[in-house]
Amino acid sequence: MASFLLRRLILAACVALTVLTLAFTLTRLSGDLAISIAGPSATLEDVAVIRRAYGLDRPLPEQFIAWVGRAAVGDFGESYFFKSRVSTLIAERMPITLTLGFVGLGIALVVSIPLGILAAVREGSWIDRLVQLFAMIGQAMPSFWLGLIAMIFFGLQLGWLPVSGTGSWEHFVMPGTVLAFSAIPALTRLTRSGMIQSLASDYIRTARAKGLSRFSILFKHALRNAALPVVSIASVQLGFMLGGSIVIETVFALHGVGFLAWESITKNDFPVVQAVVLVLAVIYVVLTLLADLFNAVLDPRLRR
Amino acid sequence: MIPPDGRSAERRGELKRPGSSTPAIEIRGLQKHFRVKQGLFGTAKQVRAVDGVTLSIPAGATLGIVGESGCGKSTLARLILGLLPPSAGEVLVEGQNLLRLDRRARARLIQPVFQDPFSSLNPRRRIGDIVAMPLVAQGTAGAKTRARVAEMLEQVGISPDMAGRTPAQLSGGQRQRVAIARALVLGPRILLCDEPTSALDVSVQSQILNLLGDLRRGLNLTTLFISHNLAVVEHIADTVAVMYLGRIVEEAPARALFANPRHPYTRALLASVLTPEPGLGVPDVGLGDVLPDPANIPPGCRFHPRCPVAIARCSVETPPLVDGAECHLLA
Amino acid sequence: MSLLEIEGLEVTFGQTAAVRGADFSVARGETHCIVGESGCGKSVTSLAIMGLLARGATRRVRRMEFDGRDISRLSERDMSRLRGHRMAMIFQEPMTSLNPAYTVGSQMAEVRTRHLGGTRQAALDRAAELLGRVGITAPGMRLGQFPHQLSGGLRQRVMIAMALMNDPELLIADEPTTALDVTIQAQILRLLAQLQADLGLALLLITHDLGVVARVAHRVSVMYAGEVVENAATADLFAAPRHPYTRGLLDCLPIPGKVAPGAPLGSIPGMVPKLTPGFSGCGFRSRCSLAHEACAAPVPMRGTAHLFRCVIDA
Amino acid sequence: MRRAGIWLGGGLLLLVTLAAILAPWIAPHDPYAQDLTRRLAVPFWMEGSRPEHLLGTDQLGRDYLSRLIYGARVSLIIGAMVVVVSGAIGITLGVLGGFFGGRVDDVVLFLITCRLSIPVVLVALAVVGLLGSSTTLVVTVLGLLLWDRFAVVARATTMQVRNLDYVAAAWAAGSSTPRILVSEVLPNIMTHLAVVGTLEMALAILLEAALSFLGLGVPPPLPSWGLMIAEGRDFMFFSAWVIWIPGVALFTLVLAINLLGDGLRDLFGAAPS
Repeated sequence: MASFLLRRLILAACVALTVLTLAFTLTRLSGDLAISIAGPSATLEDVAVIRRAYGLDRPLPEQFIAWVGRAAVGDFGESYFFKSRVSTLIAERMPITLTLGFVGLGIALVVSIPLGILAAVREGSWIDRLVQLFAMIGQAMPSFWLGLIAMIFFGLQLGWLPVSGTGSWEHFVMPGTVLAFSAIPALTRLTRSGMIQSLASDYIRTARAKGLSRFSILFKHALRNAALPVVSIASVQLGFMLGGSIVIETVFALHGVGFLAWESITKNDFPVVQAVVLVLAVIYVVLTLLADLFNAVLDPRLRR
Repeated sequence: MIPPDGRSAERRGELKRPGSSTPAIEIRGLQKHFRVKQGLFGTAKQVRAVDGVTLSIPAGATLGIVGESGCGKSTLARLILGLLPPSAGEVLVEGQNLLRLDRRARARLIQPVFQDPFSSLNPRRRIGDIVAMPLVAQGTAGAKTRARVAEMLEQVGISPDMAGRTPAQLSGGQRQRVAIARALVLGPRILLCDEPTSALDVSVQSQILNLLGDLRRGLNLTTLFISHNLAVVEHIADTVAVMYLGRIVEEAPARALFANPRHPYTRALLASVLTPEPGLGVPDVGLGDVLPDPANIPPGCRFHPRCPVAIARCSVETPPLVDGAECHLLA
Repeated sequence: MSLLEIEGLEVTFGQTAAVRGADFSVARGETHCIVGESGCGKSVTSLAIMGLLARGATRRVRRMEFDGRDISRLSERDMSRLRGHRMAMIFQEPMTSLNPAYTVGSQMAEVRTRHLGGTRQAALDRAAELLGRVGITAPGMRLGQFPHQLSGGLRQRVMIAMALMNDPELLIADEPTTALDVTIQAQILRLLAQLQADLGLALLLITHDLGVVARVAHRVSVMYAGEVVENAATADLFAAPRHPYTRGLLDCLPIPGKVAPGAPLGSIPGMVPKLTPGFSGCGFRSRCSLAHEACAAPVPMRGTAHLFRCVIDA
Repeated sequence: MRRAGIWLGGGLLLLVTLAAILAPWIAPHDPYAQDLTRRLAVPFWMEGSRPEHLLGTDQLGRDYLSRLIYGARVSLIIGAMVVVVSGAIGITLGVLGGFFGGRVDDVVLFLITCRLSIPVVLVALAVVGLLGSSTTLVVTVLGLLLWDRFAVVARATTMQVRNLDYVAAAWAAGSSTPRILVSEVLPNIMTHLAVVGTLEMALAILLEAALSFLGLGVPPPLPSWGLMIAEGRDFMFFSAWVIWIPGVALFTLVLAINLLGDGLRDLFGAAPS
């Protein structure tokens, strides 16, 4: 178990370092950063001042090491546009994004797991086909468009829910549901196929040969094994949802990390973009690590 | 060590057949140790799958290798075929070191027939192309290929009209015939059969065994026949080697081995064969429930934890080779 | 009267028949073997008896009685009360037949508590006792282990012990040793034979191996193309097989002492027919050298103690 | 039912592809021609529609139907090109990792893990934001980001195939490694990769639309469906059809491709995931 953990931690660190490098290279793609920061009306002298102030006159490897060193202790520098610490900006906005992500994942799980089980138990029936059709539709639905349609319908025509902002829990219902739609198809299909595979397995035949009740066969013997991949995918999906929140937050004007990233991209505010990419990547790596640990708890074969 | 007398030379299968001066294939001290790693940064564990195997087969003879799962017989087959690099040792065919030959030269000397006729034929190719594949790989495919393929199919009892079919359209027995045709199309000296009938029904098994027997005699093939089915090996082999945890624990001419097994493991194996003779009941093979694990080979005699007649010395000293059997009790 | 009596069992999967006509009975305290090659319908027959057929299979049967009680029309709920309680089953693949997520003890105990109630501790005690009975050392330790920690032979012993948790009268074993090594196979079969004799079990053993049949069976049913073609006491069947298929099958075996090493073995030409709708008559006639027109019509079983389904007198 | 999915999906995809190819001939108007006197003309099913603008006009008076037809070109070209780029990367990595195993596979697995931890939309947006929007850039960025599923499936299927005896037989027959990869491995994993290809194409089309919606996809005035939805946002509360029309088009195209992919998956048997 300890060696398993250690291995995963080293892997996580390697991944973080790679993403770090990528995030850094990303900002150097556009040529002279100083010109971008200074803006269109700046003079050559302004640019030179900025270049020195931000350390852009030093060699690239040196800049990289300096940046990595600071990033490692959570110092991402200062935002060019917001004129404030990047770490503070992200910390302020993170609760909204996390709330959105967890609401979305919660809704997705509540919808997809029962649907997946139902479809698997009734494999081949009209219920199964309906569930698969639903998953297919969810997969083809552009989330930003779904968000706009939901705003028109529930916000404007029915007036049930607020169309934007973050004032109360009601503000998260619509964006959370729309975000959930990006995970529901995958989770439903996975639950369904996991349950079908599990129900067709030899140990379920054994359970039936033992005369166990239908409830015990379904929920004790089949679901336990089908749950393994669902747990890993659920955490991966949460990571994807946080990454995808940029679209939803922009649509619903939720001032979370995604919205922050979008503003920063349009304002050429690279320290913020770099930091958000890195933070989301690290969150993803941590989530998959947690999923692996949880899987190890569920699956005795993975414990060593 | 006991000085070799006439009988022990015979028991080791070293007796030359009339007319053959060198053995067709000679395996010397072959070893394969794997390091099995877990995950990206996992701790490695050493698995001694094949742990010093020495064998030789006279030209035209059939050597049967028997053993249970995990004894290393399939790894041994892959080593001989050059599909895996050995950790030590060498394989000589007519004096040439097989492992130093290039792929194509090796292919002309030795060819395999595998166990599962469902996975041994590429499902996306036609029968004719499958049998022609070794010729194509040699770069010798040409005008005569088609005729050679037809001749080969005929020889294994498949109508050449079926060359256009895909494996999915064939029965298990027919597929195994195609696999044999593919193995023989280059005219190799040695045929290595790795459990060629284990996946087949009894009625098909007998057909394939008959076919292999006919081809072997007709083409004067030297055959290595790996199987866990002792009745089949007794039927087809001239010499039998018994493998346990990566080593040959006993080797002897088939008749002698089945009539007078010397190693306790061989005796247990033979006892566990259930011949269709009603009334005999199921014998007590006398083995414990400790299973052999190539990642964790016991010291001394590797069979001692299961051996019904083990003595104290067995768990400490490596057993000597006595008349083709590695056992303390025979010394 | 026999413990299990079956007459006219038919199973179809969609358009293809898997079992066309199986009639046999298993007496109390008897080991009955069903033997046949792959696809002959022997496993399907055993699953049909237990009511464990996969979805999409249709079962029809003229008569199916267990202990004098008609079980052909029992609901799934009532059938599940019999399974694991009075009739138990073990399977071919010990590696996958146990649930990887639960301990051996938990999987064994639940059979007891499900059918007989009682405390979990009592069930675990019973499990430990049975593990000892099937020759597993340190049963207490094994109860807390997960299936992946056991070897194939041990798992099959666990399966057998689990099947015996509620003292069943009938044990069905579907190729219980096919996935195991020969030495392990001998140990498991010996154990089964001993348990059968000691407990007075009726044992229905499905196998493709005539060697296994000869050594453990009291009575044999030979199946071919979905039909029981011969049914006899073991000694009679091997001494004087009546059906051409049985004779052909025995000729195919390399039996030391009977067939000289290297000598050609007997063989059965041709292939098993596809049991498409409308197929009737002897399934072996396309491969049989003795076949004539009468073989195309449905062939009834003949004989009294040694039954066989063939129009030709052997 | 399965066949129905393939036929329906394939048919719809064919229809959209034909419309995209024949756009210059079948589009009733120039998709870029503005006419401010005809702003936001309503589509045919609403009262007061103009017969020459079947689906109405946008806020600049451009013919909506023509923009929709030309928009299909953008979606399909980007979708197809992204599949080509990501397929080339992912299949190469996956097959190499699956076939050679060991260190090579460790590297491939590491790359896949790294790739999965990169937030796609964010990085794609950032790159386009930095380098300026262009179709080539969108294809390049998405292609470089969406190869993971190709790699995962190619790796898993290659691993399965390489352990089969027909590959061993080809080795033993003296075939060279490239020949084994090309004639023994690739033909047997192609069907699974075709399924991944359709699913990736659908994903790429959705992502392009999302990028364009956020203003950082293909450059205006190119008629991307995502851009059309973004431009319609300001008017959607009183003329909802401006976002309904491109949205339904986008949804239908993606659904069609997914139907096709799903049908293929069922036809070939599920790929290991």
